[in-house]
Amino acid sequence: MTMDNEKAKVSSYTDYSEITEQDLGQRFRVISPGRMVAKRFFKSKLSVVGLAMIIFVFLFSFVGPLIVDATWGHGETEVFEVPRVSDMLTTADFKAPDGKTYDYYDKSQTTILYKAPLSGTHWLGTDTSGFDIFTRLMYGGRISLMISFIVIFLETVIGVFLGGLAGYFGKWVDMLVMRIVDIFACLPGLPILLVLSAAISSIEAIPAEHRIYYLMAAITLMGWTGVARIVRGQILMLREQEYMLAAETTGIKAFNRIFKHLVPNAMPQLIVNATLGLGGVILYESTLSFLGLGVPFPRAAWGSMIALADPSRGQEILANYPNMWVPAGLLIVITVLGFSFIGDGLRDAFDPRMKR
Amino acid sequence: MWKYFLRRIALSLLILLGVSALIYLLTMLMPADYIDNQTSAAVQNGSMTLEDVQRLKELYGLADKSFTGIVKSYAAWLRSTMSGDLGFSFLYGRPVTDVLADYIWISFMIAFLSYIFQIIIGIPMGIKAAANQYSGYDYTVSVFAMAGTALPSFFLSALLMNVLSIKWGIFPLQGLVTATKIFPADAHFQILLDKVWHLILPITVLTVLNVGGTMRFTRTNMLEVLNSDYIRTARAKGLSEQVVTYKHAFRNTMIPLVTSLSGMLPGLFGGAMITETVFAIPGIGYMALRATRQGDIPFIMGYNMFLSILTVLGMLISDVMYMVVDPRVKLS
Amino acid sequence: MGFFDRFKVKKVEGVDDTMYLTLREERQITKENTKIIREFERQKNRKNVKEEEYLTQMKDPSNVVEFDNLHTYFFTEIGTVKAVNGVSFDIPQGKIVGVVGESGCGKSVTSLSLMQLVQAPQGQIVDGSIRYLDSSGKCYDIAKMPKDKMLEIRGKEISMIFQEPMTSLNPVFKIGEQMDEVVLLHVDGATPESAKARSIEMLNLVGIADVEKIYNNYPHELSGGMRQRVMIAMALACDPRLIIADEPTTALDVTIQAQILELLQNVKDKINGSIMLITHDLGVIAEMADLVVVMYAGRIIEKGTVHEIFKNPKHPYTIGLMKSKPSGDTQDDRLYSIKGQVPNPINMPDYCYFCNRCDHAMKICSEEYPELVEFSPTHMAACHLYYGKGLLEQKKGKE
Amino acid sequence: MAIEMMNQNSFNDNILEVHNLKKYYPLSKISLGKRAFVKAVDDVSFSIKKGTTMGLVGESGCGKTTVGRTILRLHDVTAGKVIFDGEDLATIPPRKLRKMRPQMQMIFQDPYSSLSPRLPIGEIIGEAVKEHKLVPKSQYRSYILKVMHDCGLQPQYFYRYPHEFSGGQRQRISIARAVALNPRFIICDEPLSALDVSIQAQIINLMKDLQEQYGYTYLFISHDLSVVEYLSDTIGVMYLGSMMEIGDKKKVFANPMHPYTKALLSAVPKSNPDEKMDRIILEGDIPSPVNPPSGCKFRTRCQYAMPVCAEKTPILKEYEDGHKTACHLYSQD
Repeated sequence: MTMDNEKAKVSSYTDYSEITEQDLGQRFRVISPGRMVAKRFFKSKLSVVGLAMIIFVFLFSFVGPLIVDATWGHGETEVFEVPRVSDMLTTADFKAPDGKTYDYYDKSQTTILYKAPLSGTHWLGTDTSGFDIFTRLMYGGRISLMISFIVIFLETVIGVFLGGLAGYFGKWVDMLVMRIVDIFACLPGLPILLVLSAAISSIEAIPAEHRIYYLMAAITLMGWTGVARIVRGQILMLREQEYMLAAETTGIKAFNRIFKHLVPNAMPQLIVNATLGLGGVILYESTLSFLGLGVPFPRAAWGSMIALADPSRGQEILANYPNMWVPAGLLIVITVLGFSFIGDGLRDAFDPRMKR
Repeated sequence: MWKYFLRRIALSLLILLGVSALIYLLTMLMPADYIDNQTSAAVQNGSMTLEDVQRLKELYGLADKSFTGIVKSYAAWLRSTMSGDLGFSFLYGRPVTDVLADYIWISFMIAFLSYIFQIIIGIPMGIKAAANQYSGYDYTVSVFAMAGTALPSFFLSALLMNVLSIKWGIFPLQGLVTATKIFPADAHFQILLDKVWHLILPITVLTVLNVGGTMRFTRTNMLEVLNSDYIRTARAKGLSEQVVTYKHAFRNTMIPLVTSLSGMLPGLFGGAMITETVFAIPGIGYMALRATRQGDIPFIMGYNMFLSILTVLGMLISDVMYMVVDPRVKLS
Repeated sequence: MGFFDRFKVKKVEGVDDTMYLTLREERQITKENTKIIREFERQKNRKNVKEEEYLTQMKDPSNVVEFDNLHTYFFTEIGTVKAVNGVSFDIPQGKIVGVVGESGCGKSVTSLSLMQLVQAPQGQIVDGSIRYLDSSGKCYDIAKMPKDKMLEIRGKEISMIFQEPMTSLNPVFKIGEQMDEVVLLHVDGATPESAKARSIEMLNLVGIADVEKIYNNYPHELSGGMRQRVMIAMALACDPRLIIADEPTTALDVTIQAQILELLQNVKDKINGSIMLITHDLGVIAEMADLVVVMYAGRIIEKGTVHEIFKNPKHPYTIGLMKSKPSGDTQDDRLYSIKGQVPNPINMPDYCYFCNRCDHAMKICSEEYPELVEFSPTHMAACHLYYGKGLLEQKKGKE
Repeated sequence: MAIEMMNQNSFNDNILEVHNLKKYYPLSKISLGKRAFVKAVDDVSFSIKKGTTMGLVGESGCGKTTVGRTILRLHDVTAGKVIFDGEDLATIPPRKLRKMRPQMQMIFQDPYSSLSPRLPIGEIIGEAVKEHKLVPKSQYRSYILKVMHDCGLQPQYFYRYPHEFSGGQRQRISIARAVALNPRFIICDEPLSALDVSIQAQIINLMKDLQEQYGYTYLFISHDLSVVEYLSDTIGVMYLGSMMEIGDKKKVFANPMHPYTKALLSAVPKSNPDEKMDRIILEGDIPSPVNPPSGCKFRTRCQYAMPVCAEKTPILKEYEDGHKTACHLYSQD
């Protein structure tokens, strides 16, 4: 059926009940706002790169372990004792009886079970505890991604609820909620998190494997205020939009006004904010792990893998074993950067006004 | 005008009150025997008596967990905090305020220098990126800025240490002074030089981490300004692109910039916890992290209160600066 | 209907068709645009361009500006917008030329082209020339002029007043600073004192009462009408030969509009310059202009003296525009209305742009674009209705 | 007393009566002394007859938009009565108000922000029809299509989204949304100001056609005098929140009484180059509604201002049949 015929057919109707869905074009794809956003998103190279980075990290962290397990049978906390002979060189100064100072070298050989170099079965070698680094990177990614998504989800739920209350009811509710937001926003984030983590790990009633949930709760507690502010601002802004007024004049119920008009139009901001927030949570989590206050040993976390390089524990790993800590750091950077690229791309795609 | 200030200050005090209550509550989550465990060493070596420990518990609401007990001990704690007494650190064996006063300056030095670098590098880069939107320069700078904000501080520190300290040996690894060197007591300049040499890496790390934010902020605001009508007017007057960008546009971008940058100032006293720790610089952040690990409750609470005060102060300053910089804000 | 048909995007008449571009198509366009834009920018940014390159001769020395076949395009990601597509008209010395048209017809872009203020890099003058006769008798082609040379003309010889008085003044500088700046920039040997004296003189000229106070005020302290007066004073500061007023009263209330229009009239008499008045309001044009240019979709469809246009309009669009404005005299039951929509500026056809909205459309109208038909030495319209049979055949014969 | 008289009239054919409507906004800024208000609408009264159009003109900040929104209770009323269909909308409980909503509709100014970008056209128009169950489910779609046809929208637009349409078509969609509820009274808040001249005429005609077909009553708010003159039967002129002159359109235009109306009428540029009339150019700017002049609000710009104008607020009085004005130039007794 050609376009012209179709048009003629539709416009010749006088009885509108005879117009079919097909005539209206419903069975064709309609250019919905979502599609426009997707198009703009994929047009930007950076956002595509970001997406690729995040997909990579996801596959690496969630599919990777399955493959590694199937191929070599490596697990997260499996200890591999890879014996190898290594030269040990010791130097020292000593004062000889003749009064001169001599340098003293001693060469000996020892057998090391851990810190295996890169090999076919241990692509990135093993670490000081004999864990396979490559496998642990995957499990570390799982934890990081999981924590960040759950935390952002919780922050969004709390933020939307409280910000929504403030924005929708205004007056004293707004006053009260916003002061609470102010108070939480003034808490020093990292120090308080450290205190909380320390408290969590010192409370014996909390089993080690549950600590992570408390940790998530703690990070959420520090982060929800941003969402609440955004939601409140969005509601105040959208409420002035004429389509909200129109919904009111046409007598749409408050419930529908909120969920069909307000929420969908406030979503873009929330999605962008959440995407950008994911990276932030990953940084928080890895910092805590770095300080040994995050995911408890022997569970793998990117932060604690980097902590091996902490010079306060000796320079050996920092200097000689970059395979133990550099990949974890790179993965953090890739993940956080990926989320920033996607967030930025989404923001431009949702709101093309800023682009000229 | 004064009325506005008074209101603003009253609000800040209210927020601080809320923050203090919250910090107090969070500390109370700790188990009751926590202090016993943490102070056992101090008690054993005789630097604390059991009475001291009991007083500590009372002050921090760990002794009497009934509601009235908590309220009472909170009131007592608040009273002493307000009078400037942040408590007695059992880790450092001195009043918290003394410890803060001793170690704050080195932290401030590091933070302030990196803040200056952040401004002198970030702002011009942001302006240039905005003036050439979508150019190669813009993309490169933006990607690097984002990469900077994506780097965990400890990872960047480790990378720099690995290359610059260990491989090339240009900079010292950790600490504030070279332990192996002994300077004559009057060689102030050499001592200073030695310290500066130790501070270069931490300052670099902080600058790299923060410069991206400043740059992006400048760029976004500059873009907004460059799109406005008065910039077209300025061009229509026959002003050169230099004058348009650096006088007409930048003066407007200054408003949000000054507002946010001045708000950061008090925070500079707070110290950079992770960076100081990794480089073992005895700053306030380093001390605080040690205290946290050791469960030195008085120090932790004092430090957190101090940080909150700095944050509130920052908000106040940025509010005031906004009124100073933007001629449109005139309060009757 | 096949299974895959449902995934097709269906085009619907009356709906913006630039929406249907696929990602690949848009990428392709962007790629081509980048190439084109780079070439233009390279051309514009050359240093030390010889004066001969942009020196030219006026067709008629009594004109200040002659637009000759000007084409200004915008290379956007959804296609090339031919915002100004072959515009030719003259601005005589001491006259007010009104340019009228609906939004997106290219009237503003024409004026911005004259100032070299088209939003670069997307917007570029791709063809044609804008001849400008400066006060020393030299004639320049602004379309070819390098950027640095243009700075001497902007604000001094040609100045501009914009639509939005609320946002056209820089909010962080005092009125005085912004006014002095122009004088200091363009008047040789101007001192801060002489600049201030000049600014005050100008503020007096535009009828501002409390001059000293206004001089020290910030823009936000003034009302819209007041700011527009300041803009006018600023435009007058260097005795320009031409003032471009781009919708100067659109954002103002009617009573304030009356004040500003009267002021513009008075000012023109005092400075003996020309004014290019851009507006969509036929009433303003009738009141102010000597010559009128009617634009539609980037082209001139009719031009003439104000009497010719308002008493004897020729183009169906001009006629329709006048009839569709309700006035006290026309109390018919129904208002005349031009059917359809303003065309999408991308992918314009190569026949008459107005043809699908025109009541008199003929077959030829959808075949080729009409050239201007002369009714008098000043009055011309681009419409097939007025091609005598002979004219048309003559033209065919030539090809 | 005036109210009582009006109430008697309400038995006949007035669809809407507004009595002494006031809408003050408290200023959020802190100012010394007592709380300051923006008196957006300050004691405005008028009535509209069934099936007619009342035009409300005035310059920016005169409160004409606020009048419209307050009538529909989009904002709360500070004081006064809005009698629609025998009910006082100013005090009606929310539940009842929602039930009455379809009866009175509004067409908004900005065609871009008045349509939710995330709903297809059919849904935008039909949402409230569904919600109020105005037509049986089986006829819902054909009803919407008929409304769309009435408003000059093709059926194929049903599943399209607003971003695909131009300003004129969006305004048609906006009108269709109002019309679909089968209202009796429609407030048009500057529906033309964002449109091109050639599109304005189409919308004017559409509105006129719909009125003829369905007998709507319009309150047409605009700053464009020629459009108001063309469309309305009665006309009200507002200045700084107060009604300056109100009356039959022909009378107001033929014989404007208030100096402000006179100036307003003469300020409109005429599309006739020969007709260079003497126009009254008002001095100065519109004062701020936060701190309006005492007495007659127009006196600061009025060329006939007298001492009494600063002292007493003139009362809106009828001087000829159906033509009222508030000015001290005319006898106030």
